Amino acid sequence: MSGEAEPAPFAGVPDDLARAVEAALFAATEPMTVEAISAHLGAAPPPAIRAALAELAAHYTPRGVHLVERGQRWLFQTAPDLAHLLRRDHEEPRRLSRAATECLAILAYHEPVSRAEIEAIRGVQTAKGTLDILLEAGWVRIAGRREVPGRPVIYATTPEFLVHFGLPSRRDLPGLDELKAAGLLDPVDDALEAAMSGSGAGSGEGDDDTAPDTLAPDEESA
Amino acid sequence: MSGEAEPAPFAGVPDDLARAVEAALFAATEPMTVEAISAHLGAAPPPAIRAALAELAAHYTPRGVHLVERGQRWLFQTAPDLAHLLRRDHEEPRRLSRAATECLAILAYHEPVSRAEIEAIRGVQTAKGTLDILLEAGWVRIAGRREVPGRPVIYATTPEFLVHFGLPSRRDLPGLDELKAAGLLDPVDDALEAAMSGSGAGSGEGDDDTAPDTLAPDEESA
Amino acid sequence: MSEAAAEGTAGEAWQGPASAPTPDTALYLELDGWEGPLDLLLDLARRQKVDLRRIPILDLVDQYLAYIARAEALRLELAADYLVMAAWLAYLKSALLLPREEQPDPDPEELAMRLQLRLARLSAMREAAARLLARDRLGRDVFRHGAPEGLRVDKKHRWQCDMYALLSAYGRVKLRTQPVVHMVRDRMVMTLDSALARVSAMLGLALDWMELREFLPPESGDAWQDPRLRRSALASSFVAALELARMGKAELAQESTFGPLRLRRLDAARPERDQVA
Repeated sequence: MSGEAEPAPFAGVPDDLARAVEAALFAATEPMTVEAISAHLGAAPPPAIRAALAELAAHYTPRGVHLVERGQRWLFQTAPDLAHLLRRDHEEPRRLSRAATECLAILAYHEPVSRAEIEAIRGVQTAKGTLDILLEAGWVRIAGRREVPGRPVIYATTPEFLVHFGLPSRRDLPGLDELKAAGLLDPVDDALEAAMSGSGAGSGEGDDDTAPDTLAPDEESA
Repeated sequence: MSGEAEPAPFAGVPDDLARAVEAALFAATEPMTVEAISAHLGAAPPPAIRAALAELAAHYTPRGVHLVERGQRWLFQTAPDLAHLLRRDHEEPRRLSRAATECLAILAYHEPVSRAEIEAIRGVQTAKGTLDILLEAGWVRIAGRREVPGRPVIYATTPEFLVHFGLPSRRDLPGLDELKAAGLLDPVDDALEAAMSGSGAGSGEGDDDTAPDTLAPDEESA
Repeated sequence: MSEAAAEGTAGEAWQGPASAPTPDTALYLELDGWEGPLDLLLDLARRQKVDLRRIPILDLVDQYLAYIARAEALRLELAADYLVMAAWLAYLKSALLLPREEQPDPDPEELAMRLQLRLARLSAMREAAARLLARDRLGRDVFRHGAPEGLRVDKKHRWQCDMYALLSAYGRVKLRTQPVVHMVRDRMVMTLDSALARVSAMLGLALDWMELREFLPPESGDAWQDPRLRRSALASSFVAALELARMGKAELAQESTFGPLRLRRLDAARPERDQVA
C-alpha cells in the first residue's frame, strides 16, 4: 500500500476532489488508474488526484475498508484482518492445482517466460490445461512471442494477478529480492558459468524491471 | 438518513465493531438489517450494532460515500450530490449516414411525411433506425398522425434543424430550379459521360451503397 | 518447506512427504504424488535436511535409484521420464566415482552442480508459490465492494451533416425517382459493319500485334473529332475484333485487366492462344 505516507490521524472533511475520487472508486466495478479517474472526473489534474488518493488511503488505513493500489490501479477492499468475519458467506475461489500454482509462481518471478522455460524449471511437461486455467482466471496473459527459433509464445502476469494477490506491484512479490540476490532467478546455465568460473558472483541478469540487483554475494552465503 | 443523530465531527479510529460493520456492509451485495449484520458478526448485540451504524453514518456524512438506511436496511452509497459523477456523457461526432441524410432531405422538402411516404420518395426501404438517428440528433420530431387508414406517424423537422443548417426558415431551402442550376439534379448519365469523354477512363461516381435505385414507386414525384 | 508446499495445495490428494521418513518406510511408491522426477529428487533431497547446495549428490542418486528399483520390483508402471532420470543419474554416479583424471568430458562435477542448481530453482519457486498463495487474496481474505453502483459513460453521438450533403442527398433522391425518359438522340455512330470492314482490312496488312486503338479512324479527320463518335468507333471496333476472333481470323490478347487490347491476324499455321472470349 503506497498511500500510507502521511498519517492524517483525524480525518477532517475531505475536499471536493477527494470526495469525488472516493465516490468514483467506490462506485467503480474495476480498479482504476489515476488517468481513468482523471478522465472520469472531467480531466482533474493527475497530481491532484494522486494527492487525493494518498489522503484517502491514509484516512482509510485504520478503518474496516482500505484503499489500496494494485499495479497502478486503485480500489477499495475490506481490511485483511477482518477476513475471518467476512469469509463465511463468500465462496472460496477455486483451488489451484499444484502444477498451476507452480506455473503461476514461475511466471510471476520470471516473466515473460515461454512454456518451455517453465518446463525447464519444473523438470516436467506442463499439461495443456494448466496454463489455460491461469489464462482463464485472468491472472496470465499472452505477452507476444520470443524472437528465437520457433518463436514460442511467452506469458506474463496481468494487473488482475496483482489485484488478486494483493500486490502493489510486481516488485512486491514475496521474497523477490532474496531470490534475485541468491541468483535463483537466473538461468541454470548462467549460474553454472558463474559457479564454475570460481568467482561465484551470481550474474545479475535475471529480471530487468527492477534496479540491477546488487551482486549476489555467492552461492554459499545467501 | 437516521444516522446523523450524533455528529462525531472528527472521526477517530473506529472500534473493532464499527470496523467490522463497515467492512460487512461494504462487502455485502445487498442492504442489511441490523439483525442480519448481527448474525453475520457472530451475534454482536443489536444495540451495539445500532450504535456502530450511527457512528459510521456520522463519520461518512461529509464524505463522498454515505451510509444510509432504507427500509431498516443499511447500505453504503455514493453521496447524492456526486451522482452526476457516476454517469458521464461522452459526445462523439459522427457523420450522418447517406440513408439518414436522404431521409432528412426528404423530410425537409416534404414535411410532414410518414415513413411510407419517405420510402416512396426515396425509392428504397428505410430502416427503423434511420429515423431514430434523426430523432436523436434533434433535427426531426414526431408531428402527429396522418388521418388515413393505419394512422401512420408523420414526421417534421425541428427548429434545431433550421439552426444547425443555418436556415431562417424552411422556405429558404433552395428550390428544385436552384438545385438543378447547381448541378445537383444532373442525371448521373450525363455527368458520367462528361467525365468519360475527356479521358475515356473516368469511373462513374460510385454511389451504389443504397438499394437498387431502379424503379421509383413514385406517387408524388413532387 | 514441505508444510508450505502442502498448504499451497491444501485440499488435494497430494499430502506431501509429511511423515517422518525412516530409511525403510520412506518410500511410498506413489508416483502420482510427484510432479515428475525432479520433484521426486527434490523431495528426497529435502529429507536429508541439509542445505540444498551442500546436498551429497551421491546419496541422492542412490536414493533415487533405490526408489526406482523398488518401484520396478513392485512392477509399478514407471513413467518414461522417471526412467530417463534414473539412467542419467546412474551415469552421473559412475562418472563421479571415476578417478579424476579419467573423468569423461562433460565434467561430472559440472553435471552434479547443474542438478543442484535445478533443484534449488524448483525449490525456490515452490516456496514462492506457497508464499504467494498465503497472501491476503481478493475474494478469500479481502473483498471488494459487494454492490458497486458502477461508473457509466454514456456515449452520445453528435450527428454531423452540412447543407451540401443535405442538398445533394435530395438531388440524388430526385434523380433516382424521377420518371426516366430515354431519348435516343440522333447522333453519328460508326456501325458495326463499317468497323468490321475497316478492322479486317487493316488486319490483313498488319504483320504483328496491333493495339485496338490503332484501328480507329484517325482523329485528324474532321468528323472524327467528336468524342461521342470516337467512343462509338471504339465500341464497334471492339465488337468487330471479337467477331473476327470468333471467326478464327484474328487473335486477341490483353496482358492485364483494363490493359491495352491487342490483336493480330491469325494464320492457319499459328496455334490459337490467348483467346479472349
